[in-house]
Amino acid sequence: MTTVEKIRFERVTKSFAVRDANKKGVSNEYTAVQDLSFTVREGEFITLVGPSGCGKSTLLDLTGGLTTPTRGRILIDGKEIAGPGLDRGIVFQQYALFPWKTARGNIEFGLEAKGIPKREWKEKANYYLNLVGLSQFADRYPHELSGGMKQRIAIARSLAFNPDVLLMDEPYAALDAQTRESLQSELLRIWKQTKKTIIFITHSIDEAIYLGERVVVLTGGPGQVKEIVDVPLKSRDADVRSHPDFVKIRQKVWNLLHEPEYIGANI
Amino acid sequence: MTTVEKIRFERVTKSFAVRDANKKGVSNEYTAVQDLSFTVREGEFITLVGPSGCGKSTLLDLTGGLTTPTRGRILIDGKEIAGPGLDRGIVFQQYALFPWKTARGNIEFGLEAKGIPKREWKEKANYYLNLVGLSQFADRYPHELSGGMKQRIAIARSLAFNPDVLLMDEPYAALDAQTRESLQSELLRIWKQTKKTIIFITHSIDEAIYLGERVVVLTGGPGQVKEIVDVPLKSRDADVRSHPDFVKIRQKVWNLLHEPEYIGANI
Amino acid sequence: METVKSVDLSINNKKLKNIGFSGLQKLFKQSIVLIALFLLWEIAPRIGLVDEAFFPRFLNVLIAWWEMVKSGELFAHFSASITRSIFGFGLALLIAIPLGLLIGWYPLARDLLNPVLELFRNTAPLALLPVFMLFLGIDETSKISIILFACTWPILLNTIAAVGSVDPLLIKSARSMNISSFKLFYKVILPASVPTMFTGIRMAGSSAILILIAAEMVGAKEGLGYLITYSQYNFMIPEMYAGILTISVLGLFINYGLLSLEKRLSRWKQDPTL
Amino acid sequence: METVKSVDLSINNKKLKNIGFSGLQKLFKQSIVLIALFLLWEIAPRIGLVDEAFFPRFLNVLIAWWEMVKSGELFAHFSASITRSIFGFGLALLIAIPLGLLIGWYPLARDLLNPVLELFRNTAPLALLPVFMLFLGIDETSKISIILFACTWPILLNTIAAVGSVDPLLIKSARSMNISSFKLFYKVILPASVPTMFTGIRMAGSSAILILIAAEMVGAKEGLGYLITYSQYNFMIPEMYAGILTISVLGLFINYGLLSLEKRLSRWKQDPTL
Amino acid sequence: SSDSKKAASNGEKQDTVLEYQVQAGTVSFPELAADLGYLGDLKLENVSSYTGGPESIQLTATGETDFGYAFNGAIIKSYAKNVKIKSVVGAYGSDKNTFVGAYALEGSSIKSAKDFIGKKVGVNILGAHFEFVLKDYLRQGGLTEDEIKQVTLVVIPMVNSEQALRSKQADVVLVNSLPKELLIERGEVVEIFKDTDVYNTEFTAGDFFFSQDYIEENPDTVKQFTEGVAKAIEWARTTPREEVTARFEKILAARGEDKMIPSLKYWKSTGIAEEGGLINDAEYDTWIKWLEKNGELKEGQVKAADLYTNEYNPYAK
Ligand SMILES: Nc1ncnc2c1ncn2[C@@H]1O[C@H](COP(=O)(O)OP(=O)(O)OP(=O)(O)O)[C@@H](O)[C@H]1O
Ligand SMILES: Nc1ncnc2c1ncn2[C@@H]1O[C@H](COP(=O)(O)OP(=O)(O)OP(=O)(O)O)[C@@H](O)[C@H]1O
Ligand SMILES: [Mg+2]
Ligand SMILES: [Mg+2]
Repeated sequence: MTTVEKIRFERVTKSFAVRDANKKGVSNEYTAVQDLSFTVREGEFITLVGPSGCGKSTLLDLTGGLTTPTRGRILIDGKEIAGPGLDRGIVFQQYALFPWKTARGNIEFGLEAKGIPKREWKEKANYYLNLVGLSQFADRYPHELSGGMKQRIAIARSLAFNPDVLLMDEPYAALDAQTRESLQSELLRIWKQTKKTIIFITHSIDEAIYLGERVVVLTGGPGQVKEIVDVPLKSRDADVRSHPDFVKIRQKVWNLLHEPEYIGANI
Repeated sequence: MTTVEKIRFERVTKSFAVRDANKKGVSNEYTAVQDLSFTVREGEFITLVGPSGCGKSTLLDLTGGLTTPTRGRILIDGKEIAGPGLDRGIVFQQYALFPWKTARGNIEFGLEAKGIPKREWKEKANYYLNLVGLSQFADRYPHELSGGMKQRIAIARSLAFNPDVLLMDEPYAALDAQTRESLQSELLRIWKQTKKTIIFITHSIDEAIYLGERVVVLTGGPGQVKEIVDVPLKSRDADVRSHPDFVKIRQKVWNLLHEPEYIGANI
Repeated sequence: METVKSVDLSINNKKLKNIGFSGLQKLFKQSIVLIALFLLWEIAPRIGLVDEAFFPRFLNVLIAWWEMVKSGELFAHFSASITRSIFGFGLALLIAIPLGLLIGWYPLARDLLNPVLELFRNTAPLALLPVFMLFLGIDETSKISIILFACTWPILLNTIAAVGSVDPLLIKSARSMNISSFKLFYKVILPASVPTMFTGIRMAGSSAILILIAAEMVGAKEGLGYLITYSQYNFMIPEMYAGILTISVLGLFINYGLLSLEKRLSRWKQDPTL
Repeated sequence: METVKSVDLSINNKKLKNIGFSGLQKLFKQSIVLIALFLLWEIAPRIGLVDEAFFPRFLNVLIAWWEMVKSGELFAHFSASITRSIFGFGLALLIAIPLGLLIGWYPLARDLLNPVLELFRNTAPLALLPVFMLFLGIDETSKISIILFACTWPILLNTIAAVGSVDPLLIKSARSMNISSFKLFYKVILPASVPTMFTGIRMAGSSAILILIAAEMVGAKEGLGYLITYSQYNFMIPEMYAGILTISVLGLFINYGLLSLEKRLSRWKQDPTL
Repeated sequence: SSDSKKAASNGEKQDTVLEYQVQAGTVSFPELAADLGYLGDLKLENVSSYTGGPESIQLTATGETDFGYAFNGAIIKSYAKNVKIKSVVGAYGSDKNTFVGAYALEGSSIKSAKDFIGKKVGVNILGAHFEFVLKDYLRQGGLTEDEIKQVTLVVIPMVNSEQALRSKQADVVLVNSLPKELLIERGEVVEIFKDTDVYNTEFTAGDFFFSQDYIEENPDTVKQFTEGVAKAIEWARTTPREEVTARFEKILAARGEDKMIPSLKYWKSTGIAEEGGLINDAEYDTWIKWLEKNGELKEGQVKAADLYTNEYNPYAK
């Protein structure tokens, strides 16, 4: 494992202007994430957990260069992020497939954006379609696919895009247990092979621990880092989940997420 | 527990016309669910699990009266479904909030559709906003909410709509563990109080067993009932999950979902 | 645990100042090309690029305009025209929006009405002048009808298109709540269609003004269209341009009015360029 | 484990038959109102509802039309007009679509260009006839320019609106892949905008034909617009209506052509009425 | 007014309010007659502005207006198409001061009919007065029909004629009235021919008409009107020019058209050939023959006598 720093969040704050419900025309500032700092090492698989609305997706947008922080900065390879780049790829929480392109077309869109020569598209698209188990659905338009299928196409697109840094926003939320497990191990395999840096958002504590080398636990309202939990698991077989270390870490994360400051935060 | 039959699926088949990828202008028939039969008792909480793309959402659309079966029929209270009705409410897999209405406006839309007098809207909306922990976000438009928040508004809307039969398509998929648990118990409380009939789709085996009185396991390609698993749990405290009965049932459902016929079906 | 904090006054003040400055900057940006155009208009006849007899200087047009304003003549024409336009436009709204929703929604209505409507839509109002005169005479009815005729198509077409581009999931969602067809139109399709529909409405707003020239060719005694034709036929070229300019500026105001109405109605929209 | 099974031939045959019958039914529905209209047109002058001298029977119009077809006269006018229209329309497409994308996307372009464009948009082509003549002469250039002028606005406005209604998430998604602005237009905004843009294009298609009457009022020797004005001035009323009808039907065909093109381009769309 | 249709048959009083179209910037003879008090108890009511002969014919024939006026050629064509109107008195025409002229820029190579071959000539409307004159001029100049076809006629509204000529978009333009005077005033043009030369006579070119129904139902009104107009024409023909334009000035001012008063200086004469605007066969026959030759009318399809009546004109012998 290398210790070269890949991404550094430096006191990142992001605020949105929202209308005041009572006074017309007035806008207030709503802070989604505040003074958030942590670093991600090169080739690291980091998972992000936190309550709904704590700013995880916002953080991903910022890292992807789609919005800019209100205060603070984010560095990649020591350079401040200036916008989107070929080095980063995102799987959005809401899939974001192009409705006028078929499943295959959506994957090829990523390949084209990356500058892959056209003759390689078919083969590559087939490979990733097969990987997510949708070879038979290559020529369907998004509205003809089920929720989980759409999500898998979005995953396939981002994998085919083959970025240095993969940013994934609850990519497996709409998948059944089996597909999920199978794609989890695929992702781990790809990660080990290509040594990508991956930031992975999930609501499943099990998934966070199973996949991540470290789990970043965020607090809500506004989002801040509560603790970063190391996951010193050597193996990642399917039955690692019943390993005592795993159970211990799960309990720890669970506790962190259930600490009093959350109580009443959202529910 | 009553044994009056509420919903009956009678050899329900649903096919879609899809373009042939190779031959232009030709369409093939794609069967999403086939010859599906089972019944739901009045006041029953039934959960649906099955691999991605097996036709769960399609089944919900059919029950909601939004599409009609290609063959077979669905009876509610002994009458064939003719279209949508005030007796059924749906939480869609993709939230389906109206972007031009605020969180509160979306809930009130449901109240209005139900024919609740206007003066009661505010109070009712507040109640359900509070229930899903979003009182502070009442005046935000959907695009200003996080994924989980949108989903919670959709849940609040359907609860406020207060239908006899509640059809929920992975309603908790985008929620963090804690919010999820809390909404699970809320839903159980409401169910016990109002004796609604609930059909609940989920990918979480735990959730399916924790909530459902029976778990319907579907096979994929095309969707058919594989087995209906009874969940004879008396209590539903949070720690029921470690109860040996629970663990046994979980293993059973897990096994059903991992049986060979699935292998290669989607992955 | 909320951080919805009101921005304090000092910041507000700063913002206000910012708006003052950036507002000025925006105004400058918005008017620069316009000013250049008017300058060109002033200069072209001066340096003999065009014959001043046919294309008067901008200033002379303004003078002629001001004379007509002072004499009250312009106002008389203006009010005659605007009354006709508003009637025609208003009727077009009342007819075209429901019709568009109907056609966009019900295949039967589409099958029945589309061919006739398309045939009419593709018939020039100018060519129909004699027909309007024949059936409706030469008084207000025929003028308002021509305006109505011209305004109908952009609204109709855009309404049909708007209905077609509503997110099917939203319709599904509303239908699942068993709301009536009317409510579905009124509560879902209409708001979802606002942006597209307004494009048609704005285009119709312009048409309502532009068609005046044709409409007031039919037996008019006053109105801006009459003023323009009258001036032209009597070689009062600056007056003619003053009339044209008045119509253009009037159209501009109507457009901005409709734009700000649209903005109000689609406040909920997310800026796609964000 | 897939059930993508080809529907066998017998079903296809059944479908074909079905289409034959339902197609007939549809044709009937589509033409019934149209036929009623033409019947009314035939009957109204017959029973003296209108003066036949100014509003000839439909059959007489058809006869006049057929005479002009036989003599080749109509074709000459037709081809003159269609050439002009296609040029003007084509140029408008080339200009208005990129301009609309630009304005819809870049606030600076919007601020700079909007006022001038709005001013021009609100200026009647009919009023501009003399100006076009002055600057562009009375030959083809000025006629094509007027058509271009009239066609530009619907395309422009609808393109701007279309850009504004693209789902922001899609733009975000494409931008996250770091594609160039040009590609973003070409690959995302354009396809997402097709339905709304086509409404404008269809409206422009009609304009291209409708404005002929104005464009061919000056300096024309042939063309359908010329035919109509000429016939009108010379009391060849059936010929005039034949000309108007030709323009309308031509517009109709163009419209259906554009519609089917749109359908091809937006095959991916889900029917919202489903 | 239009609801007067049944007045006569019911034995009620005939129409006394005549609806008509005002031609902006111009004073027509009925207006002059009214101002001079020649119309008696008849009132004129302006319902809209005059935009052309064909429209005026339609409006009068369909009862929207009570009387109108148009080029005699247009009246012939409309009659041939079953439009039931009848001319009663002259409206405008050409004489030595008021005429239709053809102009080219100074230094133009066009001097005679032969020079027109291959050139572009602007006329206001095809198939009307200007085209008739031009073709007759060319025929008289010895051009064959084939050669005439090589003269390109383009439609240029008269308001744009000067512009088209000066910017060399047309080689020759035909104009009359105000556009002609302005063109001449600004100079650098030469006159090639005028219509009075082509026909070698002064002639009335357009007449006032009523619909046949109207005449039938309101014969007294028509008589009263025609008398008044005829007297007004005679007054304008015989009164010194300054006095006539002063009267016009007053009428325009009363109509609120002060702005048009300066252009009255271009008014030269009535252009009406016959005493009291009497109509004669020749004024129609010229155009009937022209149309017959051109194949637009069948031989004998329209006879001049059917088109007009001098019955109400006091100057008729
Ligand atoms: N455009 C916006 N305008 C105003 N507020 C916004 C906007 N986008 C996000 N927010 C707010 O910022 C906060 C964080 O949102 P974000 O989407 O990052 O949450 P999240 O952690 O991804 O939640 P979830 O797990 O539910 O997806 C939320 O409270 C949300 O309401
Ligand atoms: N409109 C349509 N046209 C064609 N095929 C469709 C259409 N809608 C759904 N399908 C197909 O029907 C099958 C079932 O879809 P459905 O959405 O019901 O799955 P699901 O069980 O809800 O899956 P998920 O868990 O991924 O949401 C899928 O294979 C899908 O591709
Ligand atoms: Mg999120
Ligand atoms: Mg689903």
